[in-house]
Amino acid sequence: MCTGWYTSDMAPVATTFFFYFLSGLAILSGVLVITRKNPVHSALALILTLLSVAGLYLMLYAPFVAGVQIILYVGGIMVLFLFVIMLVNIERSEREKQFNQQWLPGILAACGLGLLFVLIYVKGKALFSQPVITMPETENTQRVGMMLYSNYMFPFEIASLLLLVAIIGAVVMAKKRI
Amino acid sequence: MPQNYVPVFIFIAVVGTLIPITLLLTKLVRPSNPHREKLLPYECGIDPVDRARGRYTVRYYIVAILFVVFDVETIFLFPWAVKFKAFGLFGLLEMLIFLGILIVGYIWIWQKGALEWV
Amino acid sequence: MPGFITNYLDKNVHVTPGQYGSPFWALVYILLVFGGVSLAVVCMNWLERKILAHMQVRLGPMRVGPHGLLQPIADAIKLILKEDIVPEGADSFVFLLAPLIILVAGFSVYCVIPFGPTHAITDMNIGILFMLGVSSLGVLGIVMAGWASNSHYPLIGALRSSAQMVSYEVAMGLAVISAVLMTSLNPAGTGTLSMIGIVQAQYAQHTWFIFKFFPLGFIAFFIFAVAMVAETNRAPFDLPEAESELTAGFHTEYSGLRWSLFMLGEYAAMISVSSIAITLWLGGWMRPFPNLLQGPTWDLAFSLFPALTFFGLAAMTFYSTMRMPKHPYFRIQTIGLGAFGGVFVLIALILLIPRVRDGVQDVYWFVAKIAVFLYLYIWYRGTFPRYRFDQLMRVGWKVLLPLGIGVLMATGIMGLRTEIWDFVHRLVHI
Amino acid sequence: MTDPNSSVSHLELEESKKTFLDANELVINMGPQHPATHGVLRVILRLDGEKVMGLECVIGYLHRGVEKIAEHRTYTMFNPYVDRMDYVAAVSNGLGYCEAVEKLLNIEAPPRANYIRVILTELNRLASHQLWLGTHALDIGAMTPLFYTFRDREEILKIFEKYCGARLTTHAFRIGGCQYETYEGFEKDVKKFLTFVAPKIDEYEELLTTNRIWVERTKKVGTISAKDCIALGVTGPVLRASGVKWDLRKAQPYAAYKQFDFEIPTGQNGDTYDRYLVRMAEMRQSLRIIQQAVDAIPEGPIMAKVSKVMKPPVGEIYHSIEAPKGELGYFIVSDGSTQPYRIRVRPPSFVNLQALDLMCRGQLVADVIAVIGTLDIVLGEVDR
Repeated sequence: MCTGWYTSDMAPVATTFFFYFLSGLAILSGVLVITRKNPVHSALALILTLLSVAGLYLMLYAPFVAGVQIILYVGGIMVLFLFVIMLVNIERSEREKQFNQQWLPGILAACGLGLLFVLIYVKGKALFSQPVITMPETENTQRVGMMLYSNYMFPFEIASLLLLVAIIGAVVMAKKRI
Repeated sequence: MPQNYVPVFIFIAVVGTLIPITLLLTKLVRPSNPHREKLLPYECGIDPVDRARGRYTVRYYIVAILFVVFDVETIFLFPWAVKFKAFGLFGLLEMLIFLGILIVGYIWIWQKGALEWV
Repeated sequence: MPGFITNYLDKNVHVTPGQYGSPFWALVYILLVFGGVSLAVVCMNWLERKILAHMQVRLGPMRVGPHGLLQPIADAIKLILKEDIVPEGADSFVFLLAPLIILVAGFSVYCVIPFGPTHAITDMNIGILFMLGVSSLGVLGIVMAGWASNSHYPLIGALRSSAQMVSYEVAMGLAVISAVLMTSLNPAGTGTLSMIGIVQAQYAQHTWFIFKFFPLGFIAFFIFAVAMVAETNRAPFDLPEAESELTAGFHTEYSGLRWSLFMLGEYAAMISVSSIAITLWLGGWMRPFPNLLQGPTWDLAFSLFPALTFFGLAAMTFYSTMRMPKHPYFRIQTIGLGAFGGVFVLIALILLIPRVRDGVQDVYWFVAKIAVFLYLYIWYRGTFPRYRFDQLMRVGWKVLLPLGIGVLMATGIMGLRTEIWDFVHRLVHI
Repeated sequence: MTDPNSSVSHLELEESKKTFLDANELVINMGPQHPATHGVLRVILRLDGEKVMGLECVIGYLHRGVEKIAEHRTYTMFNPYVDRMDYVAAVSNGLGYCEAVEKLLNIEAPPRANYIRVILTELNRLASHQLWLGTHALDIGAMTPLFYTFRDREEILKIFEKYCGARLTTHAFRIGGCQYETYEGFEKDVKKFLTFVAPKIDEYEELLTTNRIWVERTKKVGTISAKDCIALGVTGPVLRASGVKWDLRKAQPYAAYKQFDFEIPTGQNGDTYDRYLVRMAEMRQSLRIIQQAVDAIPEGPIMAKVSKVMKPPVGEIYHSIEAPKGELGYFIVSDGSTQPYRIRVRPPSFVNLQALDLMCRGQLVADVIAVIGTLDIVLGEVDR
């Protein structure tokens, strides 16, 4: 009798599989984002990246963040991206050469980033020695709320100012046309 | 518990395989004889003069950006909503300030006419 | 596997397959829901044509099968046999992907819809967020479809449609939050975003949220009800596919089975948003008055409803069978209709078995509420003219959005009225 | 500068101030194969987003050369052809043509024929308006009125069929009167129809007149002033909705219209909603006229004395009647032979269509559809 490839306690067996599956998907689609010539294809690949990252958030017992990722990034910002892509002339950008001739800075930046990753991997055990605190997933949103509205009250209010600036900026930018 | 979310992946896998398989299977029975006239994009019987993917009006962009802003606002409200009784008056006040700032912006764009379509 | 099934039944687990952690049961539920929704879409298709026709003093489909009952099948065959055209200059990859995205987005919402306390594919504690997020993925599919077609009409339709959907999503979200606010009005002061939790909160508070803080709950529901019609691109907000302006909107260039995927997605979305409205405001799977009319007598009376419904359907079918023309040409159709009635009677009889009767209660009430919503959808289509785009945006941004914010604030204040009262009291006494 | 009625394109004026965010002007074809252009009208729209910057009508997809055909037919032979112009108001076309030729021949139809003509023409006006209402409502998205109006229009067509055997292109009138005497029970049928249709008109109004969406979709849409109407030669309900009390049935009475008591409904704003109200009121006025005509239909001959071979004197004549869509005029030049030298038709739809650009500029795409619907054009008549 099988009850599935994971049990109902807190340590799902499939975690490893899902982790590698989602990470692989995220990396693969991330590569697609920068290699596609057509910006719409890039945007679609970016959607896939964002979705797999949302899946990874779920694995980290952070469903609220995952939900926010889907609603905001996939459902909101990507729609905005697609609209913006439609505002530019795609035919031209498709014909243009995609990569600039700046191989040297590119390689340097990649090396620097790689070094950083290696450092984090080597030193990381010391830096994040604490095991991850597992929070009951059923309380996730509520915990986020508690934090947001008590400890981080001021940043939260500042966020509303940021949003206000965003509204005003968008409207001012396009004001001439309205 | 993450296992709650596994069915979602199964669901997507099921729907995402069933439909393409159906589409591929029906390829066996459906005809396919395309020719130039048939493949022309629909433009009420007239040959299209230009490609359709030009620049489009900026108003859609404004709608999208306003949507993103208000969506962020909505997301911020969710953690408050599930715990607002515990936060009590202080939380309510916080929320009213948060909303108040945004309402100012909302009134401003209304006045500015950004919500008008024409 | 049978051993597993009996095991499941014996254990009588009171959790959803997702919580139970069994991929097998999850798969069974998924297939059930997928098949059920597809079937519902087919039925809805027939019903919409018939009901609309009768509203418009005509008969609707009458030729294929008795009263056109086999019309959906005939349509399916026709669509399968149609050529699948990808227009010249279209981005074929995006073009082929778009309906798939819409469909997957439309169907994934069903993962969290609770047809009963245990009859959901899964229950997540961000149920509502998940539903809002996934249903907003449909916008992407529409934009992609319109852009990929390389044709003016689909592009305009897609831009309209996506602008419309994102505009109404804001109002929808605000209405949802005011329902979520109501869930946290318990002694613990903790609300929930889980779909099952929301229904249970309504049970615990002895009221459907539509009646909570009257009229606040009702206004929130109204906002959602308007937004959901706009969200599903149905009349009177059907201008993305307004056939008199844009011929067919974003799916103008689609044909055959691929086109039918859009229709499937649209109808699936209609059912899913209706179920969300039901879950949030209309008590989900609960039968009417679960707190008022308690006791075994009432339980029995209400549990007879499913069987009665099917007896009613059977009676209607038999009545129509009697009214069929007596000409030999119609003999097969008459027999078919009679057989249909027979099937209904059979189902009704099965529904009388006590075990089954109690088992289908939740699903029955949920589906019955959905049916009401779907009827409303058809009714709107028969009655209303179409909004113009600027009017639609005005309703979304200038009416529903302020109304949503107002309701949200008012609900918050109402929820904390004792605290506010205390505070004022203290202020006065200082 | 932003006056929607200005003849200069907005784009021409704003060209210099274009910023990088400005969209390209979108040029799309609406029609000839489009569900809402009432046949095969092709409208080339210049759009900025949803806003119409200007439009151009392309006609001729249904051109059959009716006027040229006339030059090779005798006066009698040409008579059925006019039915094919405005095929939803064929009776009016026939009446206009017959009266024009009668005027040329200097004969007059007997009073009974005139009464029959009035009854049939008004019934036809009703049918035409019903068809307009159904299709117009469908364009704006209300499906149901279409089926209601078609249900009721059927009764009119039944009367036509009983009278002359044809339903649509009736060819009911002959030069000099009517071909057929009314059938047995004609008056009863018409009276029955009158009592049947009056509540139905209320039914249409119930669905639309106070419907919020309908009012929003039609009020202040496609507004045209009386001055512009007159400048463009727009006639019919469109002109009357702009506030001009001009109806050829009153202004230069023909047939038996002098005998009847009816009103000319007018609007004030000249928008789509007013045109809708005017047409609805006209339906009721038509009922009034038919009632009076049926009640007072005189006995007598139905044909004047007309020779078999018609040879009108050399000369020219212009005669116009009030068709459901506006002034329908026939200009006939006779060279004294049995065939007309030249016939020129002034179709109301063709002239009214010229106002489309003026009415749509600065409005939205959806309004173009509403305005095409409210102009009540029939392409058979526009292209001839």
